[in-house]
Amino acid sequence: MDFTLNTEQQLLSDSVARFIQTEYDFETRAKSVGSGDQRRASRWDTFAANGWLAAAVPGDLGGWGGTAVETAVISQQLGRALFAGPWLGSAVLATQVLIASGNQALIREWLPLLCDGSRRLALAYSEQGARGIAHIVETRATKDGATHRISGRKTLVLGGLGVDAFIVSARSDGAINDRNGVGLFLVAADAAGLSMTATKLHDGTEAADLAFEEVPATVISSNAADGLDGLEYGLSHAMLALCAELVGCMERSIEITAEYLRTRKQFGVPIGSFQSLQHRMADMVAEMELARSMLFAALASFENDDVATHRRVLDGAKTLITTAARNVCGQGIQLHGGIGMTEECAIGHYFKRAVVADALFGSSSLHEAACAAALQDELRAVHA
Amino acid sequence: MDFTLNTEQQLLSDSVARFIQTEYDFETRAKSVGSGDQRRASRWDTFAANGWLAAAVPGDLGGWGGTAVETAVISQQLGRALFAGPWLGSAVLATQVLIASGNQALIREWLPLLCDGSRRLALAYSEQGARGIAHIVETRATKDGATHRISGRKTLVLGGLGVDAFIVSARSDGAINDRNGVGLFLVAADAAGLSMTATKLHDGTEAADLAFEEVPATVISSNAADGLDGLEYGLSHAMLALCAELVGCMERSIEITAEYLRTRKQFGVPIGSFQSLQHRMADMVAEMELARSMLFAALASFENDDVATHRRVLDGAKTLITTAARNVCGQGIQLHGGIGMTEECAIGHYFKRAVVADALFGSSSLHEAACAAALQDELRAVHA
Amino acid sequence: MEFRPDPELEAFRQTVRTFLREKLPVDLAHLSIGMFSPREAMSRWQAILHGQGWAAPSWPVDRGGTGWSVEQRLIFDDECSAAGTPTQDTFAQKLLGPVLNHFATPEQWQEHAPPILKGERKWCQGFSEPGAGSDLASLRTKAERRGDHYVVNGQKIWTTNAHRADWIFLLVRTDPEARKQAGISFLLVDMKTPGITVRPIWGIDGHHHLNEVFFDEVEVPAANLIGAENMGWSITKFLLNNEHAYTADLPLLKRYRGEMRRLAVTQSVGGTRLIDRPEVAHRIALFETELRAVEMMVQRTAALHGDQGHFAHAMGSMLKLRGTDLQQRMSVFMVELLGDSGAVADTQSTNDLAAEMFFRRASTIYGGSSEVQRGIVAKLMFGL
Amino acid sequence: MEFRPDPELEAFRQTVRTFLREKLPVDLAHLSIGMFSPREAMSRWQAILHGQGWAAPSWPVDRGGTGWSVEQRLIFDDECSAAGTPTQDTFAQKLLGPVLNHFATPEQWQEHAPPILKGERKWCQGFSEPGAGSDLASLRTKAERRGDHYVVNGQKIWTTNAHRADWIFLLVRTDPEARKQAGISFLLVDMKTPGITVRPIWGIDGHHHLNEVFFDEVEVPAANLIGAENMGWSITKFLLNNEHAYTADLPLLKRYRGEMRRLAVTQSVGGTRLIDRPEVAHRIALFETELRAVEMMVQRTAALHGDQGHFAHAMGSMLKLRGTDLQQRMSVFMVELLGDSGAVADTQSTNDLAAEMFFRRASTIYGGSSEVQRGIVAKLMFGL
Repeated sequence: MDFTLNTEQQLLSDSVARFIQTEYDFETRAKSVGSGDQRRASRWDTFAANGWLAAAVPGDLGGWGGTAVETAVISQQLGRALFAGPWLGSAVLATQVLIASGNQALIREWLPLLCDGSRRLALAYSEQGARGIAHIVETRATKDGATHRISGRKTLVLGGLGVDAFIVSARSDGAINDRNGVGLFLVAADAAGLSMTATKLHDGTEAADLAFEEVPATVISSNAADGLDGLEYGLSHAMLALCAELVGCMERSIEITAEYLRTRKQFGVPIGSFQSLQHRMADMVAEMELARSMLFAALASFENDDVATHRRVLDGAKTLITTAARNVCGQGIQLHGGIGMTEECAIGHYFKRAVVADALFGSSSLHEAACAAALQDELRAVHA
Repeated sequence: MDFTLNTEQQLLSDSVARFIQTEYDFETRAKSVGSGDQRRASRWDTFAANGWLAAAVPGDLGGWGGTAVETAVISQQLGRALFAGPWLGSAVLATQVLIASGNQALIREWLPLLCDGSRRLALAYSEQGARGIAHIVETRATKDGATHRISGRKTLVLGGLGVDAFIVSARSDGAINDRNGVGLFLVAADAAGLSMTATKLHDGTEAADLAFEEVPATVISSNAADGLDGLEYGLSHAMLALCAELVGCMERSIEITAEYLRTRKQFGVPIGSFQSLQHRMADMVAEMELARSMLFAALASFENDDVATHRRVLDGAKTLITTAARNVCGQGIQLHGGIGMTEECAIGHYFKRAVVADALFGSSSLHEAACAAALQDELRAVHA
Repeated sequence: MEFRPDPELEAFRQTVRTFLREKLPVDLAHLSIGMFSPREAMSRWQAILHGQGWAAPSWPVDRGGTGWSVEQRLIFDDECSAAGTPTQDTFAQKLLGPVLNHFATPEQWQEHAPPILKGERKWCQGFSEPGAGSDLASLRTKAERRGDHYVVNGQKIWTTNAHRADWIFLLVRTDPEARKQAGISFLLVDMKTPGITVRPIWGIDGHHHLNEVFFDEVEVPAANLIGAENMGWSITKFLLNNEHAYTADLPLLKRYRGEMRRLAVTQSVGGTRLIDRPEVAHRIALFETELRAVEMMVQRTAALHGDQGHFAHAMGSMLKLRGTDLQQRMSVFMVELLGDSGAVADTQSTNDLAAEMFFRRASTIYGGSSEVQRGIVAKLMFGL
Repeated sequence: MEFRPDPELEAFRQTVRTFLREKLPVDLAHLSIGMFSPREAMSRWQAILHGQGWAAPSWPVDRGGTGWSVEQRLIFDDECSAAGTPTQDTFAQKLLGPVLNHFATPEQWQEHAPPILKGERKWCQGFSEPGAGSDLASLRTKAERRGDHYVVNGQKIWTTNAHRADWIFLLVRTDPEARKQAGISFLLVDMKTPGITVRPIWGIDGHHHLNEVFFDEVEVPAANLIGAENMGWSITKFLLNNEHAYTADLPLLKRYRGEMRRLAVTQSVGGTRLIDRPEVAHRIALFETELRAVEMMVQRTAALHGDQGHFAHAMGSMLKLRGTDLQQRMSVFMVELLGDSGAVADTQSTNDLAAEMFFRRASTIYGGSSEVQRGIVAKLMFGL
């Protein structure tokens, strides 16, 4: 293992950092989030031109040949700046699910367009009764001649505004909980019977709720197992991206807070001279470094382990890292005092992102329960 | 409600405090615990003479007519001194189970002797596979003419050394988990087929493991429901006593630690001048006062609510208070530094008592699970 | 010590409940879970209370109040919270009120108290300044005596509801030579006075509750000085020391409990209701246990009545520490229970809960931060 | 950044595993879960390692060590721990060893290093004094130069295994005039020297590991001075700054994990195995996730290699904070898993775990308390 960035990764990281520094400071972000025109502000052209959209796309598909590690490097930098554009939803989630779907024809058709930024996809998989768990699907797909028709509702479609098409999970068979029967479909954004409600998340990022009424769709993977497996594989990639983003959030929260402690005075001295606050900062940075370590463990597992193992590690990572982010950024507010509660102070926005992150891809309590169930399965199998 | 001691309670509390002060300081305790002769050191005669053994015995049965509140008042004082004698096992647990059993003949025969200290009982109810949960019983009772015969094993019989007889829970019917089929029996300490192994708990208190092989026994309550109900009622009374004892433990731990912080110097100043330690002490005392409040809530529920409700509150109290005691006394060690780790320093013994308390009458995780199950039952019933 | 419920208090509870059932207009009920009620609703509700003779639950009878004990007021609050009444004007009722009743001249009282009782005048509190947060006494807004007026210059911050208030009570520096606490006075100012500018501070909850208030040559009649010049600090200490039993905001915690229970039975994942998932039931049950302890701690503190000794004061601080911590943990978990919609900012149904959660990050900051409370407890309880 | 396992390290692991399978005598395996191995076992094991050429895993090859990288040593420790080998003499290997290799004269090295390598001489560490705990530099044990001897007078405390050690390395004050750190020297003393008295300190775990060591006119050859007179403090800083990746005691945490898993499948309540109880599986799964993060944090710290910069040092402190906290929480839960026998002190089977838990209360005290570590982190990371 090697924990330092190699030359390419360092260049990648630096290029994102430079973009943040020159074109995406906190005020710019605040304006773009407020204006409701995040897509333009997100500078998708820059993302394409710098190759970030292709960084984790396999070389034989026209990408740079990177892995989830490259995604993590970019995401961490974007997390530091609370980047509000559709990076996670489109560039990571939809792209990786498409790649993992194994549908070569669609991959060859779409991937170059996604990488050069001329087209954008989003993934519609979660539902209110699914809470981010991929195999829980009520949305139905029924075969209708050469095409399929999709009916149902999807929630939290990240980066869903302004896309060209959606990747949609839908069930052609089985009960709400069955792993069998879940396929992936491609639905044009302007398809008949599809209605979209734009939503804004707490951190200002945009998402969409979708309602499908007999919407015509192209099959990506009707093969039930493949469809769900691909979906989950892409989700794992996106969960890693989110975890990396949160590590970036924590880094920046801690930097901002440390700076505040050095400058803010009470009782005639910088409040950073109070031992209780010093120790709090120590606990925060220790929690962050533990979270970063967990991110690395999850990246390693994604790279090296079988699916069952890496999913378990990722479940744990999602819980540990979102919990750490809520703690660290929450304490960031606390150490700022009143000013930390205001919209114009950056620290509160980091906390909001951590709260949103917990709700994405399944909340902490669900992932914890999944870890516990996996442990039970393992120990029961060994000690029957 | 009234949170101040009334005149009788104050006298009771003062009399125990005086005993502790004059006859049971930490050194005396250490000697008695080390000598293995705790029974003499426990001064049972004093307990009887002062009426403590009769404090929570109903007036019509020759007692002082007090309730669990009086038990709590005494237990809290004893907890401050880490009293190591059979107060909890004999004076509270066995006595209250006997009273709750409703067997008038045995009550009339034994209670006066228990109150005047001339006889002592202990309760044998837990088993390794029961972990303090009363209705889990493997020990069997079979009818044999006019008597019963008991076979099985019991663990953690508090105050079991040197008693005259044991109250034993045993099953005449049903599977290990059934609430039906559990009765209470009286077994003479010298009964044939009964073998006893003395054990010492971490805090130096004595207990016993019992093995029964066809041991002759007198029925206390063969009526399955009555037997288990009585047992659980007496156990609730004893859980309150234990919780009160732990509040006393925390009080004294905090006093000892505060005194240490005022006197111990490092870096040329009393360590109590460090803000991080001041804040730790504040958190400790707040946790103690919350635990004391929970004790009061449990006492109130025991007095006012139906059995299902008070059991649920007591389950919560046991968890919250033992957790608080482990935290507070554990932090007491931490604030003492190295000296806190030594056998000769009192603080570590308070922590040990907290650890033992968690294992008695079912551990925290079991009680938490019971609370969760009760909540599920309640909400399912309302929102079917 | 005695835990039977007091029949008079139970009867009082019934009286309050009957009143609320009969007199609370449907359109005023359940307007928000935790935050401020609309001004209009507050005024209407205050007028109804005034009609009942319950205009000021915390004031003595001879001042137009109810003369209720702390226990009665807690019951009143509990029932109001359960019925979902609008809030009263806390600043007028609980902060300014006691000051008027204790320090005001008859003329001052006559001018200011009746409009409060009738709900015709709303107040806000001008204490904090940009440089004076936890270190309140370092405030710099100054009031210069010129003839029969004071001329006020300076800035207040974190002024809750300044934009909705008619008057403000201010701490100002009247003697710039005196050391910190010594030169401070307590002044009542009409918000319509020329020279006052209110600038909104938007909170991370997306709402506007807080403000900056600027004073530029604001002329205030000298008759609006409460008490003597430069005795403002002792008035402040009097005012802040008043309400130890209220620091935990128990009614709020109880509404959270209700909300959690509601979500647990109405929300589901994969067809399973949340309450049927062990990890959810477990978490809620733990919260409910802790809440029960806090509730009893409130009762204990209430029972200290007017006692202003060290212990009562410390109990108030400990209650704030534990109550606000519980508030934050419960509200974060509530949002987790919302599932996917927990991430969404702009749906009315869920926004309330998430905004409430974000707003409550301030609970451990305002009214004496948790760090300040720990310092107070360490000092009062241990002299550290 | 790259997370594929290193094939050379994997091969090394196999080599170690094979060696342990072939060379570890059965009667030396699994003698204790966490604490010190018996002296005799240590000596036999050290001789076996010596025969293999692995006598000193942390020493360079030209000093008789293995020259292993930190990663290799972690693998070695991991495998030794899994195989249950006796411990090596940490004081000699990791504390004194680097000092000898770096500061000793060839004569000194020749006298002291070979007996360590062969397992013939055990060492203990004489640093702490009654008045010098966290404030180590305030030590007062003095050594006066008289001819070719130093005469040592004073007292050390918390001296682990002084009663089993052959030699002690001491910090002594050689210049009473100099300020704190400046007048300290590093001295090697044979424990058989007249004037040394060892008095046992019994720990709360019921064991005797610690001692007070008294020096009364103890004559020590001047040749036993390491480095120059009065340069003891810089030697100490060198010695204490060495092993950042080891502060979390990862092998211990892994043994705890194994113990929990074992208990979860072997223990039951009411006929249900603990692993089948959701609250138990949930707790263990959370611990395992956290452990995985700690494990990766150890790897990250190891990868900093010889780096002695601020970050490496801070990582060591953060690892100690998080690792020892996890140690304590895991060991407390282990005891809870024992059920009734978790309360019992004198059964061999369970006593190990409970004693281990009590012993580990010291983990957050020795080697720089958690409070000291937080201060170090705040200073190194934020300059606070």
